[in-house]
Amino acid sequence: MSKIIWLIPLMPFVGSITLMLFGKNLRRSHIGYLGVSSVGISALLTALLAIEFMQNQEVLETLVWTWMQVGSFAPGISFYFDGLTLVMMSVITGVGFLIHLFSTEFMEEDPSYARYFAYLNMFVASMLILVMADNLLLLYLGWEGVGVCSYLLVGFWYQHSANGHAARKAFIVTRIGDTAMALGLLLLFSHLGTLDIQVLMGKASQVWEVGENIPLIACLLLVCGAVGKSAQLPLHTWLPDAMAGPTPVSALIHAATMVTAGVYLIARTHGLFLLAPDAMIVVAIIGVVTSLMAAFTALMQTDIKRILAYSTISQIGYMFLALGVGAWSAGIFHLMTHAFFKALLFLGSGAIIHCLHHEHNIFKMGGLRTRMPVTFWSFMIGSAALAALPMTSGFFSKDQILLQAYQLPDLGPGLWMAGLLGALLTAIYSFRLVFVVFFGEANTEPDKDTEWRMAIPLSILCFLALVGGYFTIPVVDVFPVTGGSHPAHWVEYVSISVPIVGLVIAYFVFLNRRINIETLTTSSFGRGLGNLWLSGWGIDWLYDRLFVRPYYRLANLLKSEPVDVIYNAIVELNQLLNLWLSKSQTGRLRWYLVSMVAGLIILISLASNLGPGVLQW
Amino acid sequence: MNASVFYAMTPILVLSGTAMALMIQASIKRDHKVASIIVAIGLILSLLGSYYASNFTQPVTVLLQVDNWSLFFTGLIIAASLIILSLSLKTFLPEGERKEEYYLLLILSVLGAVVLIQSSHMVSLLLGMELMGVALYVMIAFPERGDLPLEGAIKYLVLSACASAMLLYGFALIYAATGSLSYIGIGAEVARAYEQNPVLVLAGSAMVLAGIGFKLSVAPFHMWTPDVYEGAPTAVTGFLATVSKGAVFVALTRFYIDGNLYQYAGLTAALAVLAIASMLIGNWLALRQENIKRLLAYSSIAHFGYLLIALIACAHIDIQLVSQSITFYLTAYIVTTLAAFAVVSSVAEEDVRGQEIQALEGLFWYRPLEASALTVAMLSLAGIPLTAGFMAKFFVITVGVQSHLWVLLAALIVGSAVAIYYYLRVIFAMSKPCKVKGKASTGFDRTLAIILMACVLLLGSWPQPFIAYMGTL
Amino acid sequence: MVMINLILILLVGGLLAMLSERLDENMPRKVAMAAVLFDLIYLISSMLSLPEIAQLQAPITNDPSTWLMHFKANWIPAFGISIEFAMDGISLLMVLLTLILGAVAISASWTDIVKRKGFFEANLLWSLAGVLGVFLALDLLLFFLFWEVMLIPMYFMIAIWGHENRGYAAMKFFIFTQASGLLMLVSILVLSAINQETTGVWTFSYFDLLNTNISEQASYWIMLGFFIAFVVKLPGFPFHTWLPDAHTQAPTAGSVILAGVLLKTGAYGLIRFAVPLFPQAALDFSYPAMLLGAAGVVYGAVLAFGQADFKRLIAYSSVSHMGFVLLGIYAWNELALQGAVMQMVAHGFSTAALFMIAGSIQERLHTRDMSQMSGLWHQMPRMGAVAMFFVVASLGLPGLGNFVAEFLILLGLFQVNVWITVIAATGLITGAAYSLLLMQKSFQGEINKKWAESKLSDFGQREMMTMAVMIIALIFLGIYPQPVLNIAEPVLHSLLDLTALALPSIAEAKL
Amino acid sequence: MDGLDIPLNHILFISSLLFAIGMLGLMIRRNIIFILMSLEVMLNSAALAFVAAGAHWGQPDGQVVFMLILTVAAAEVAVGLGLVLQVQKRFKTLDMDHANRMQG
Repeated sequence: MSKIIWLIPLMPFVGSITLMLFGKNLRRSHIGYLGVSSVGISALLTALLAIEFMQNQEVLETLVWTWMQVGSFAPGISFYFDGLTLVMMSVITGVGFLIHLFSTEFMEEDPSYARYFAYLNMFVASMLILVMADNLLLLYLGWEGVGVCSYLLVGFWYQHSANGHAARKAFIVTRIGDTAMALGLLLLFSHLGTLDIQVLMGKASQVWEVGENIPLIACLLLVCGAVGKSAQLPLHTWLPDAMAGPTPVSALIHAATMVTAGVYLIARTHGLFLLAPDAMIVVAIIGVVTSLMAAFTALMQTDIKRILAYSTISQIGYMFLALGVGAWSAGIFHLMTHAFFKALLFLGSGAIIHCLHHEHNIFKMGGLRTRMPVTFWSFMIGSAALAALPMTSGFFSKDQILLQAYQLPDLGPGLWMAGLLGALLTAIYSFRLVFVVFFGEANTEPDKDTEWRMAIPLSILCFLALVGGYFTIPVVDVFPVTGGSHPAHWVEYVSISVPIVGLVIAYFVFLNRRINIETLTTSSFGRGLGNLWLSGWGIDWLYDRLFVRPYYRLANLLKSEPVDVIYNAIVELNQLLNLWLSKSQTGRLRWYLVSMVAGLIILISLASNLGPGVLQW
Repeated sequence: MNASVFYAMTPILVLSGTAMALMIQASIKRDHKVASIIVAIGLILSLLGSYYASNFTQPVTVLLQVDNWSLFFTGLIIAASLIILSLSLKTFLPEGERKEEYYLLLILSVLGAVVLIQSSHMVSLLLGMELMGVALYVMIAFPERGDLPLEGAIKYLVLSACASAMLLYGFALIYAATGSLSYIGIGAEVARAYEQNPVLVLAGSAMVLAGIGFKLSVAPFHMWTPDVYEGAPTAVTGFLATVSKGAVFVALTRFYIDGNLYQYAGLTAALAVLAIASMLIGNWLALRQENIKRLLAYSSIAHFGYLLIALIACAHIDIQLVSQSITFYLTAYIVTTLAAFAVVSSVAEEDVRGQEIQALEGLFWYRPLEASALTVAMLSLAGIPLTAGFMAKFFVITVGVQSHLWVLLAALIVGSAVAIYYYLRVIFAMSKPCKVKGKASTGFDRTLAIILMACVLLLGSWPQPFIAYMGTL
Repeated sequence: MVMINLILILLVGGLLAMLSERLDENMPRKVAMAAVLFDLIYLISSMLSLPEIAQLQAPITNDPSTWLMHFKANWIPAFGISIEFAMDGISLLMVLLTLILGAVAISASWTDIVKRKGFFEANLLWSLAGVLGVFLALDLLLFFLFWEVMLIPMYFMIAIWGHENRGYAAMKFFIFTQASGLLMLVSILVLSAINQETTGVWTFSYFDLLNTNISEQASYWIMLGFFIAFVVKLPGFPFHTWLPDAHTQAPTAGSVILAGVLLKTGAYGLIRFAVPLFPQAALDFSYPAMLLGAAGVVYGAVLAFGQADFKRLIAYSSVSHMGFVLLGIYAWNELALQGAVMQMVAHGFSTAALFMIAGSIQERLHTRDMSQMSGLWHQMPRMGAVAMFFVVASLGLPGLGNFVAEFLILLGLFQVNVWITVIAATGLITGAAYSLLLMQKSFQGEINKKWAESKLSDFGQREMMTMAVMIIALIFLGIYPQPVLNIAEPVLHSLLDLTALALPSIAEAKL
Repeated sequence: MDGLDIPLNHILFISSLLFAIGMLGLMIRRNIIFILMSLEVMLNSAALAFVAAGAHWGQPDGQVVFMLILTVAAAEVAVGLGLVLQVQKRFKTLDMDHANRMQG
């Protein structure tokens, strides 16, 4: 098994290439089979691998070939496999397979069926490389690869300029982080002489003391990359726009897998971060602030996918918080459960959108509880898990995070409180979504309910979202043990009760309407705040003014090539001299004579006056 | 005086004989064809004669210096004249019957040029220059149609006479200072004379330079050039540009080096200023010139500026290399210019519009061979590798580098950079699609174009034999 | 002799192509293609028959007999000018690139050129021959000769078959390169003259001139002469302005050659001559040179973003990418140099392909204005997909050649100067911005009504074949660049040793 | 030589004056006839200088050159006058300022 680990990313890659080359000539059903089965085989292989791993707990390292070798710089196309990798691979191939299956129905009528699966397969391959890479450069390959696939899939319906804009925004904003990350790679290599993650972490702890500057800078640069990819402040603005892509894509890329790559990166390089506690604090603060910011924003959104997008940002904020406080395995655990329930929610919303003629506005839905029962139940379960109601998968993971955050000295309680507030808000907005969409009066009639290809993935994910919390992820050997003592019991009780409070509030506000918030929302302060949240705290607006427009203006200003001014001036000078001199050619004999005489006089005076050495210097 | 002196003078004697034969022929029967054939035979014989004379190199009296170097140029000039003769045939044949005098003038002018090349004495210089010049005035004014030839001729006459006066006065001053008229004599006496009266020597030399500079159309004595080039029949322009200028430069070199004048910094500086002014002004003037003949006129101004660098350098380095550079440059320049004029005279009409660059449009497509020849000529003038002009520039720059003449080299670079523009304009015009198909070419035009193009390319791509040959001069 | 034959085959091929037009109008392109392919096969077969090929790794030193091939014959002995060709790994790579892109260019001209086909193909082959000469000549004057002469056919290609503003563009191109070439000529002569003064022998041979003793000040000035000539060709900021015009106006095949090969001669010159001949001066100058490189990276990217003309955008992207090469060369360590060589190859392919796409669009739409395009993917999906590939290649997607190159350059540069690396790295962001904008404006977006009616033909078999060559090349370079790195390695090592020998103090600092 | 020993410099001064007068004449006269006359003056000033220099050095060369200059001047003027006739015929004027078809 360990010998053929490279087959796992290869399968979807081959699938993708096949679809790209021959997609035009294949029948739709064959395209579907091909697209799904390539990921399916990967999932199967992963499962086999997992079984093997459970038995012997063996860490695998496979060098397929040396990518390049220049002096001591010799990154390989080589894979590293441990518990963390296994978790990520399982999520990617497992959830990925379900989403592929779902897509076969969702995208059925799209003319570019083959292109869709080609991209999606390519994404899975890249994502697998990302998580399996044993060196940072190969990880970076996957990292950029998923970025491009995300770009392609967000802009999948390329004929709408808005989609293209969203796609470009997604790519460029993440690219900012990626570039910083690349610089981090450069820094790490130039100080440690390797990019092999395990070796790197080993060397780092030998070379550097805890709290030194260089590991701090290196970690911060990596964090920049993570922040970009995982849509955290301040580089989160691309994710809500990225919802322009097909909904299964949002489920796979922008909820379950790619956006959590940042979390994976930090977790993977935790050895470095342990050397830079300040960087970890930065991560924690970014996480908690992002989660609050996004939660508030999610409260006001009306587009079903944007709500989910902000909720994703918010949830990844929790993961960052976990990483920041050193709760590595809790973070990864939340990553996994989040993948389940958020994929579920996205697929659910996809089902709704699919059946409701591409309607996105939740206030134009309503009463879907009876008409789309499968979807309703998946949404219920998903929301419950998202809100971290007890016994759902989200509860276990989020609870761990909050508890471990609380234990952090100094900042701990503060972070915990903020996290709680976030949890409250999460419960409110997720049930707001459920109540508005599934209860109340029907505004739009669905023309169909989901078929089996949609229903099966939904059901499986429902199951996972419910019971995922009981899984143990095999990362004990990967991360150092943290958080020994248990906090006081009241902390735990508060943590458990907050989501329920949120549910209740949501119930009274959005369903029962016992609490009337109209006075609040119509007051000028309330409206202003609402608009601010609706626009995501105006960050997009700010960036537009601060970066985008100035850049456009700069490009516009420069586009006529200012450097040419110099050369044009030279040309003009020459032309001017030509003009003047041409004018001296008057054709008049006497004028010519004058010039000769003048020349003679100059010559005589030069000859008799100039000393030696004038010409040589 | 023994017989070998006469052998050494073979070219001059043959040319003189040809002139006399022409006069006799004219008195018997005036005939265009016969006259041209006599000239051709005379030129060929004198060409052979210049080869023959190389066995008898010696100073011929005090006036002439027949050595290999001057004989090489004699041969070159005569060969050039042959080509000019062939171009003239076409120019003057259609004009009617009474044009035989042209050939007499041509042969006299060539004779003057040869005397000039071999001169080693002020008197022979004066005689040669005037013989060449006076004949040229008439050649320029020869066509009956149009006012331009006449205007050109009268301008050239007045200005040239003025320049001669300057030259003569300069000679007088040098003579007054040194007491010698021969170059060698001047060279021997100049140091003493300089100590006694430096102004006399320097002013005299400066005036000589001015006079000669005029003939070379070096700035600021260049103003006549475009008008005369334009006004004169194309063949005569070609003669002026190659034979006349070439001979004068040879004479200048001899005078400047044998007269030991190069050691005076003032003169060097004066020459340098002339050179810089020529390189820059010539190229700037040519920049947007529409008339191809005027363009070539301006370009020649610049080229003699480049050439002066070599002359200036002899103050600093081995004369051998300098004279080689001058030889190579002049040869390359003459061959290239001939190529250009051969094509221009066969393509451009003898009126103002026909000489515009526009008239060359599409030449590539209906007369590819000649267009290629003109392209090669332009590239050579621009100094692009593989052409004679490049090797010439290579020599000049090498000499300049070795004598550390950085200012002059800078001017050369600027000038050449500007020059590329107008040479390319000509090439670009030829490559445009043709609007009106011009006249077709004759076999003779094509042959001439190929021969000259081959010479230009050969000199540029395989110069070693020629360089080796120059070493023996 | 092999090297001379390589050049001769192209020269004669060009002549034959020109003459073959009399037989059949479509003959020239076939003849030209045959000549280039034959040349390629000839090169490969003679490489394989070399005993050294097995040990490409053999250290290449100052001694020409250790090179892969060496040929020397007198040309102008009076000045010690010889016909000296030599081939080492870098030349080999460049020659291969030239021939492959030559074939690509001929393919690009297949239907693009409608008049005077024979003369066009002849010019194309001749300019390729000139480029080969540049990459192989090791006598400085011979090098200069090829350097200048290769421009003439290129000039004709732009001036005769170019687009609306061809006269201006061709002129600008020629004057820029010639004027800077003159500086180089003077520099070459000064260098040789200094060598002659000390040794008493005229020589222009690279191997002899490497040992010239030059005063520090003089070498600085001479080096600048070389530098300017090479940077103009590269093109580096601020000498790049000829490039957008020339690229925009040139016919497709011309753009392919120009971007793919001609620009590389500048980089090659820097690696081969400007630095090794004057190590100390180059070191003194490395900081300004790197600044120019970084400025080029940023400036080119910003300007590319502002362009509305498809080809102009690509042209500016070349400015940006070649800025990386300049950075890599002046960082002068193994990583950066390998990156620079890699970038030369990879950029050659990616940009050539983009220009070919631009040419195909112009051929179909008769415009290069991107505001008139939009939504072309719908009608030409194959072209769109291919364009997407090369766009992501040019923005540096890992797994493709350009990434390897840029990353190695940055990696090497980082050891030398962190802040310049940071500036250069922003090129990755701005690069993404203009690349994706290009894609958005042309292939994506609403379908332009103007073309909705007309039938735009997608890439055909010939075009896809050509593209496939470049796609495969880029992927290969991206995931297994080792063969290329291996070929370049001994050369770079010897160059580094050479300069380290001259600058013992630096060698330690840099390693 | 005995009675009439004028220093060389004096004669050179006179001749240069003549030269300058001729040059001035060239520059300010418009009529071609006068221009030719001014040229004669210039040439003769040179001739004078030669004679004086020859006398100074006690050589006959100066006077030989004088003769040559006379010949040359005659030739120049002969051709010149021939052209003048043509000028009068074509341009109907002898004012050289009117002969400026070619310029630029």
